[in-house]
Amino acid sequence: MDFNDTPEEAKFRSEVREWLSANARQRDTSNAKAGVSTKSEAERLVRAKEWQAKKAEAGYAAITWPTEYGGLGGTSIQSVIYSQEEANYDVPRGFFEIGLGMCIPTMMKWATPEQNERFVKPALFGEEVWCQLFSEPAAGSDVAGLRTKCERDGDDWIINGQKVWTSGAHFCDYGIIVTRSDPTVPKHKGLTFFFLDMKTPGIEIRPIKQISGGSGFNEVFFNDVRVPDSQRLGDVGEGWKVSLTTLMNERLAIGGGSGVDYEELLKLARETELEEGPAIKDSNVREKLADWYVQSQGLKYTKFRTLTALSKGQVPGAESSIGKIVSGPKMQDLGSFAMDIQGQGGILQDGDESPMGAAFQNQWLGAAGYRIAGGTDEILRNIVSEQVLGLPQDIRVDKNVPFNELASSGKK
Amino acid sequence: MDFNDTPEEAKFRSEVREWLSANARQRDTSNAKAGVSTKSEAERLVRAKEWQAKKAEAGYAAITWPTEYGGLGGTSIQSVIYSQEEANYDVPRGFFEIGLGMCIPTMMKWATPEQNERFVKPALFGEEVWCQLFSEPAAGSDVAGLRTKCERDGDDWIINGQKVWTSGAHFCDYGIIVTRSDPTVPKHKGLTFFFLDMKTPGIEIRPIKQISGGSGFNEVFFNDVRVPDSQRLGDVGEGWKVSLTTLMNERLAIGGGSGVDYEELLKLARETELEEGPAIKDSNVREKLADWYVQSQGLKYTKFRTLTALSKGQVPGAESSIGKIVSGPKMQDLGSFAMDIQGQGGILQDGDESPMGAAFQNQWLGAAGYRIAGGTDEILRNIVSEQVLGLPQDIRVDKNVPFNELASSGKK
Amino acid sequence: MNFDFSDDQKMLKDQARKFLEDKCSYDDVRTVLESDASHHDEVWQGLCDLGFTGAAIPEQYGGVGLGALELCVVAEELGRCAAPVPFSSSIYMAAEALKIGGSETLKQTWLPKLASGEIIGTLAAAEGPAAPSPRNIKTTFANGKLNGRKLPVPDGETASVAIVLANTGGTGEQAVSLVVVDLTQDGVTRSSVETIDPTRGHAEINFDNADASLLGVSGEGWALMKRVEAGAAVLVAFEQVGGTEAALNMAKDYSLDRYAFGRQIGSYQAIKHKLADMYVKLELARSNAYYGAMVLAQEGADLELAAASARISATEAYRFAAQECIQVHGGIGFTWEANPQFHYRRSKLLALSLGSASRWKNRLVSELEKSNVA
Amino acid sequence: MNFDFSDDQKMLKDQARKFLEDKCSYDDVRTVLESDASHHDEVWQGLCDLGFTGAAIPEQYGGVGLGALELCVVAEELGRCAAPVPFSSSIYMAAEALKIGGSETLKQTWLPKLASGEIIGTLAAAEGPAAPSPRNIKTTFANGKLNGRKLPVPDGETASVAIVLANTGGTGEQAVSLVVVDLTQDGVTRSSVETIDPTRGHAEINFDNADASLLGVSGEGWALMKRVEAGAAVLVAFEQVGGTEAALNMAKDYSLDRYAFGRQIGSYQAIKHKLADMYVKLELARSNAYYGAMVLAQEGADLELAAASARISATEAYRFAAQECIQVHGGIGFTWEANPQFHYRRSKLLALSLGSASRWKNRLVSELEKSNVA
Repeated sequence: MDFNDTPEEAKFRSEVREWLSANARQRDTSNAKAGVSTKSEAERLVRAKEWQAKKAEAGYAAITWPTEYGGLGGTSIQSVIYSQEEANYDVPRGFFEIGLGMCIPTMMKWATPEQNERFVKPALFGEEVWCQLFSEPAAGSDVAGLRTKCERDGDDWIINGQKVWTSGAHFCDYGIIVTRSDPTVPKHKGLTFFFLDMKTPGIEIRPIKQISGGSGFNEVFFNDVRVPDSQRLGDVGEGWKVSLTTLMNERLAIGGGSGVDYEELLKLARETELEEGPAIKDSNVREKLADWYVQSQGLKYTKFRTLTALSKGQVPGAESSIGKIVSGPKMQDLGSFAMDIQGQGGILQDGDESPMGAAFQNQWLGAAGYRIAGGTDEILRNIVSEQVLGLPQDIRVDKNVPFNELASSGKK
Repeated sequence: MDFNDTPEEAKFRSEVREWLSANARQRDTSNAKAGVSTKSEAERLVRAKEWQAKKAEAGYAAITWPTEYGGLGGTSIQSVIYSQEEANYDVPRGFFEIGLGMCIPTMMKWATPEQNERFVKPALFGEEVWCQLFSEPAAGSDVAGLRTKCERDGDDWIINGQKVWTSGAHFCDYGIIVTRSDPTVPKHKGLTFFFLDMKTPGIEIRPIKQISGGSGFNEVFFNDVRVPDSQRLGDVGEGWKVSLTTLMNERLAIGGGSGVDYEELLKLARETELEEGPAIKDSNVREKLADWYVQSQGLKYTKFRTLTALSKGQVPGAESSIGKIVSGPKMQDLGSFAMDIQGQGGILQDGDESPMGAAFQNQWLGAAGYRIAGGTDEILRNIVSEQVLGLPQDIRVDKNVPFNELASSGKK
Repeated sequence: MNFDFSDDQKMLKDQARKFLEDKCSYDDVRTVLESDASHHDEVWQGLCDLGFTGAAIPEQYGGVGLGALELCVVAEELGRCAAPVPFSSSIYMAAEALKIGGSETLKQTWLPKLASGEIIGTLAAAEGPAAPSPRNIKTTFANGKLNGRKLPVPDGETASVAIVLANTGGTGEQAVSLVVVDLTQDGVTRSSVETIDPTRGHAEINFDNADASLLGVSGEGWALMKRVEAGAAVLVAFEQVGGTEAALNMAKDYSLDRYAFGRQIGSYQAIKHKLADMYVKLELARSNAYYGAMVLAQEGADLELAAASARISATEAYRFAAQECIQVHGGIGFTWEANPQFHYRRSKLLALSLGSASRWKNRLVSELEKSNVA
Repeated sequence: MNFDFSDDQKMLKDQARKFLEDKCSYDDVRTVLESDASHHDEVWQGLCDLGFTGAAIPEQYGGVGLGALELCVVAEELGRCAAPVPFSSSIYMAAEALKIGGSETLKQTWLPKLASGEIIGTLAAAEGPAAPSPRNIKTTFANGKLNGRKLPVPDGETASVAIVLANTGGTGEQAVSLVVVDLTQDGVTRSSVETIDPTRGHAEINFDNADASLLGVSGEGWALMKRVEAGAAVLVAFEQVGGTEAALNMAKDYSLDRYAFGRQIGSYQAIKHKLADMYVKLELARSNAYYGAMVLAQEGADLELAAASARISATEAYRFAAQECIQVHGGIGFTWEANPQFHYRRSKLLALSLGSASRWKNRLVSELEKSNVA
């Protein structure tokens, strides 16, 4: 039992290190968590595309993809090793994860060879960015409850409706979308799937402002958007099957929780006075610190168990499903507790006055969303209980009923 | 806003006080919680019957019952005032609550005048004790899922099956029972209700030992037990309707949580050393103490709000439903935490060595049952969310299916 | 047993509720959130005009001469709509401090203006992100002059008078005193600061040889402030109870309106039990708040204990309800356009406004130790 | 990355599991619960015969010469079935203390007999219901004689040798030392005591001028005991992980078998989410325990931190799983005849056996402070 690489892993890691040190700048670890870019999104996108092209050239942009698609034909553990090493470098992130993690894998499975010839490499090299258009205002946890409709018109389809929570829609070139082609059959059976050019007339994109003030997500409106039938993926009415390809890749694409953690809380507790004395001497503060330390370490070593499985060429066990269930509430509670330590001044959300640039306050606000995005706490517990523990699904009243006869808001 | 009696209430209270001081001995409050009777159950029953007769004579045994049944025709608040005052006296308790609180009210609603003439007064005067036979091994939270069957045989019915969790069955004279007369109709529709003599041949009673070692409950087995049709309450197949009369009275009959609380924890914390010093100086201990104090006070003042409603002749609001949801987990957690304070020695369950006669240890063991008996934590939350907040019932798959076609253990 | 508000008090409550339902919808609160305004002036003026600000101020000082119970029912309604007004700082803190500790002159000077709402008052204790205590207050008061920096001060930009916790040179708890400062003088500079709840204005205030006068006795500021805080804790608890009920109702309504997998989400146990837990916490909080109100109104000896109980219970109820109200809403819940954010922000603001729950738990147990209840 | 047990270790684990499944069912555990026996002798003898007791004892002292990782896998299986045997006191505590702190003579004297299971050992620290600390240990050791009273001592009735924490007259942490005592001598009297988990025997032991000898250096007993406790914390964490998994599986099986309102109760979210929470806690605990095992096996510098993490995580997981396993069972769950009680009792016994979780959280943060991680 150790944390060491196998000889093969060590070799791959040193190759990666060599390449990275030749091609990127090491991260300034003295100021790790504060290292937020001040550049505009457009500027960052330009940098990200350059870096992506470089990575793809070297084969590191899609390590596990087959070489025919520009991948390295490598293993999952190699992919992890690359990420671990890249994390030490100051490189742009956050533009291609959904496209390469979810959209292109869906294309590779369902599009024609010619289409993949056309689209995979430009995506891999960062020339074209992709987004995923699934969620809708009335279809969140229940994705298949979507209402955006498509209607056949000659060789084309006309799409009308609204998608929501689309990351990066405003800078994306292409998207994959699931729509309802037949509302008279049960809901999973009337869906049809397409990919489309995000510049198609009739698409309107509006940013969604979150309570934290940020807006990484968009609403996307479709008004008579025309998509050729050749851009359909899978058969008419088989869109759910195609969606599952995408969704199966989703959990891999969503990272673990980041943000302030026990280290920062420890620092705060050392530097802050409670009414009775230094916070770090308070046994209630100590209990909380210990609890969150233990949770963080538990998640870290759970990842190590997953990596061990990957390293042995096994499929990781279900233990990887617990990350977000633990880290979401922890982010919220830890932020809240750190504000408590700051007393009345804990309400300050001021980069200069609040400890660590108001990181605790920002996290407390943001965590309310983190517990929801990508699967609510409640949905994740359903997933664990059903897919890991084998407990029965809840009673489903929507399985055999035509979609347009289902109860819904305003129609009960 | 005050805690004072109205003039009428004050008058009634002084009458009660006068009567009690003339007829009973005041409780030794210097040793309140340790005052557990060392007498055998049989001896206590004899005492209890004597006291019940005395109370009934004075009209205090059933204050809210109409005078024709031996009651006082009084108000609910008078009933509460009597209980408050009686609590200061050393009188026997715990034998007649179910009979007078649930069984006899059911009789008064459903039995013939002649039957009530025969049974109500003997019950009120403590001459005959009653029990309630509802729960079954496969029908706990889902009472209507019961399987004990009754079959018509001339003027009689023959009962076969098993009941469980029957308090006091071994010393009771009569009981009320709900049974299944028709398994081919949906479950709420095939039930029939009786009262019966607990000495009827074919009834066998076995105590249930709990993990705490105690056994206040029984299993009751029915082997060809013959009950005359004249003892049927309500129509054949209408047993659920009759049961609801009983169950509506159940929550009034079940008292709030008792046992060790924040006072005892405070005492323990003052007298016990943690590794770093006295437990009472530890801020984590202080947090817990404060939390439980606040919960206890919250429940106490919630009761006062209920009493205020009663005092004004109103029906109390839903706030009274929260007592057991709060006090069950609190009993368990407080017991457990108090054991933690005692360190390794907290495992001792020794009347001499453990603080307060091992009261915390006993409570921790007993609370595991308290959170279940009379409605689990989960069922109580269902009740609050449905009956108080008006949220929908869960999907019911058992409503329109013949009972003998329902899924059940071993038949899926 | 008469553990409830009187019919008159309930009428006052209805009056407050109707006014606020009409004038202080979430859209109205949003105008403050999205502007630089420190508070909603029209709502504030309306509350003043209706006499709520003067409710508990004696008639001789321009008030209505009612008591704490009347303030409590108003507070619950202010909390219900997350009202963006300086009620708590001006009334629960400044006016109450003056009533309890002020000389006749101070009362005559300030109370009538606070009662009418002509001016706003506040109390300034904190000096940045740490708990103020007699050990660490750096603002000084000597020879009639106040020097130092207070941050965050609720309604500090718009207030005309502040009660300030300042070091006056004693030792231990006697190191600090409360002083009264006219904020409109030259020696006072102030600037708005950003907080987690922009619907309530907060400021940084710097005192540079500002004229000030003692409130009460020098060296007794800490005890006096604790007494003022105890009263305010009860009143804030009613705001928290109102906010909790609003968040619970918002979550409940949404759970009945929103469908997933063909069912109202309010039919799933995960949601039902969450809402049941909100309700349980709300009822405990309400009961503890009622007791706090009764003791405050009767000036009972166990105010500290009753106030701490009310505050701890209500802080926990509002925290849970506001936080889980967002969760019940799912994605829409954490958008700017939706309303759950108002209670999420306000719940944390109120949780910290008089110091954290831990602080009050410690205070509570100190009282239990004194009362020798065991 | 190789953060897993080896194939050999997994085989050992399977061997332990098969033996225990065969010989140590809940019915077997029940025989100890319902009798006066201190442990289950047949199960204990079987474990000794299979070499598990000697697994981590060097060959030169009659052991098998394997290491901590092998003890961990056995511990998990012992925990899974709530085995009623003196394994932890004899091996994790007594044998490990002798290995770490014992002189060659002490090792030669006691380790072979502990390895073979010929005798049982234990460690006696507590002196009643309070946390032992260098400040309050009343048992004294002077001039080779031990005097005092220890309570509760695990397996104190059947053990032949005890490591005892005693006051040796120093100041501060140096006030206490560990000594080795032969329990079969005249100066030792003992009697069984009742605890919340009668499947594991505990005793009161009185020492009246009993002969004893120092383990390690006088005045260094507290540090030595903390080192022994840290190792034991990792091993007990594996027992707790095994117990947690057993309780989770018991609850899951019941929830699939039990119907209410025409459905398996395992189809209700209240039950599903409870079981999911058990699973989450179990996985965190397992991961922390693995890290503890690795550090223990490598004698890493951060053993204290790793051990505290393993213990805290596993204590919480087992507490929750055992407690809620009863809840999932409903009425039958709190009857004597049902099996959930075994884990309820054992979970609390293990939670307290090395001191409470609070104690270990404090230890953990003290380490964090030292490591200057921030």
